[in-house]
Amino acid sequence: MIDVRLLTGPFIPGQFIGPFTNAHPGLGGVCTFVGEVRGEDGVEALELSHYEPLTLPGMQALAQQAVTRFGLMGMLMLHRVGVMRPGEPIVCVSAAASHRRAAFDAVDFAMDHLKSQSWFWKREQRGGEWTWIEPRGQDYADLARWD
Amino acid sequence: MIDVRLLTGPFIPGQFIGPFTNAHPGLGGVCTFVGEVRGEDGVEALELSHYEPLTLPGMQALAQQAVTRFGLMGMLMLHRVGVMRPGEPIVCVSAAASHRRAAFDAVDFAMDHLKSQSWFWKREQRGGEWTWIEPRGQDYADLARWD
Amino acid sequence: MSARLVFLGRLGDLVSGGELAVAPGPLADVLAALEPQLALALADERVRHALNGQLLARETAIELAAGDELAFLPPVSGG
Amino acid sequence: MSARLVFLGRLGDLVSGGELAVAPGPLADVLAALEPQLALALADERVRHALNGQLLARETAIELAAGDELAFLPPVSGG
Repeated sequence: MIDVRLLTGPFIPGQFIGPFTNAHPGLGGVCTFVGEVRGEDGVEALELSHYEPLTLPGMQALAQQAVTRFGLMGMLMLHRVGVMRPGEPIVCVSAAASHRRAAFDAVDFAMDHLKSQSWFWKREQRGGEWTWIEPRGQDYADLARWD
Repeated sequence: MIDVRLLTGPFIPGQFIGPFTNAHPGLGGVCTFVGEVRGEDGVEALELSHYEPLTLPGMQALAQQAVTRFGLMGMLMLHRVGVMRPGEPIVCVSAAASHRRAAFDAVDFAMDHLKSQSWFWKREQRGGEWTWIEPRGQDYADLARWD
Repeated sequence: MSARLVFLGRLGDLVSGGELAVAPGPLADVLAALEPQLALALADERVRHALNGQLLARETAIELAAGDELAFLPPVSGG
Repeated sequence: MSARLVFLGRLGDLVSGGELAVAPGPLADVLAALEPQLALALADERVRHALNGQLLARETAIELAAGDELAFLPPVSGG
């Protein structure tokens, strides 16, 4: 099962992960990563924008690619858009597989691609001022691991 | 926060992961692995035995080691003992960290050590017959990655 | 009937509302008719294009027809 | 008063209840007094020992006193 969603409001990862796990009887393991908005360095809010015609289709293609490449039973991929406060989940990726290694690698793969090859633009608010975030060189290096 | 438990009955990982996550305001990400009993090859049940004086203290030391090595904010480590049926969770490890890579590596590290260097003994029931499971060569190879 | 330019990410800050209606034609002509500062930002080689929701290969020659939507996509930063 | 041997994992199948009360003394003497098949399984070099809940380094000379608990730990298989 591939379940990919863009969410416009706060969400609780467990409410998606539980049903996702239960949808795959016979699985060996589920690896999950949840990323949250960090409040460090005085960040007051974070805004993610997307481009409707590309963002969700791109995520669906990425999830399908991960399922095929790592032989998964399923992948859950949730991503917030809009304005978020520190402590709110931004992203949740789960992979269900027969074996642990495949589940781990698939989530790692998906996260690297979500970070630097999916159609999201991020800006942060500090002291009332919004600043756009550029991708870091490290993000491209992470991505290159999968070539 | 380090939360390490041996559980003698079925558990729902989300009931532990939610509070664990909430206990670490300011985290950047949480990586979680949940392993379940596979029902493949006619496995009817699985039994994990442990040795009280060593098993839980060994897990606590392992979690502390992971927290130190990867600079985690916290680690959750749950392991079932006793008789389990296919579909039941055996193990759940979560790492909370400022950054994704540390969280991933810490869970990977902990799982490799739980599998081949913690005080558990596993047997499987097929057709009413119990068979002890030996560690696989692959498990030792996985462990050697961390030396 | 005009074509529509859509500006994503930091490019959206350069134009009120993040969108602009323009006269159809080759992209070079469209850009030449914009404010120089905006045209310069859009000409950044890292900016990708999507025409009517389809991502275009880099260096594709773009000709806007009436009703087209051309999106300007600066480098992404998700996750 | 006797000492107690505790058998984990597959070793537990060799003795009813997985435990045995034995006369104190050096481990070699204790093993010599057991059934040969059990003694052989316990002598496997992969079997580790814990004395009163403390894991012993390999090759430690073991002398059982009255009331001691000696656990025999075969290779583990968790997760």
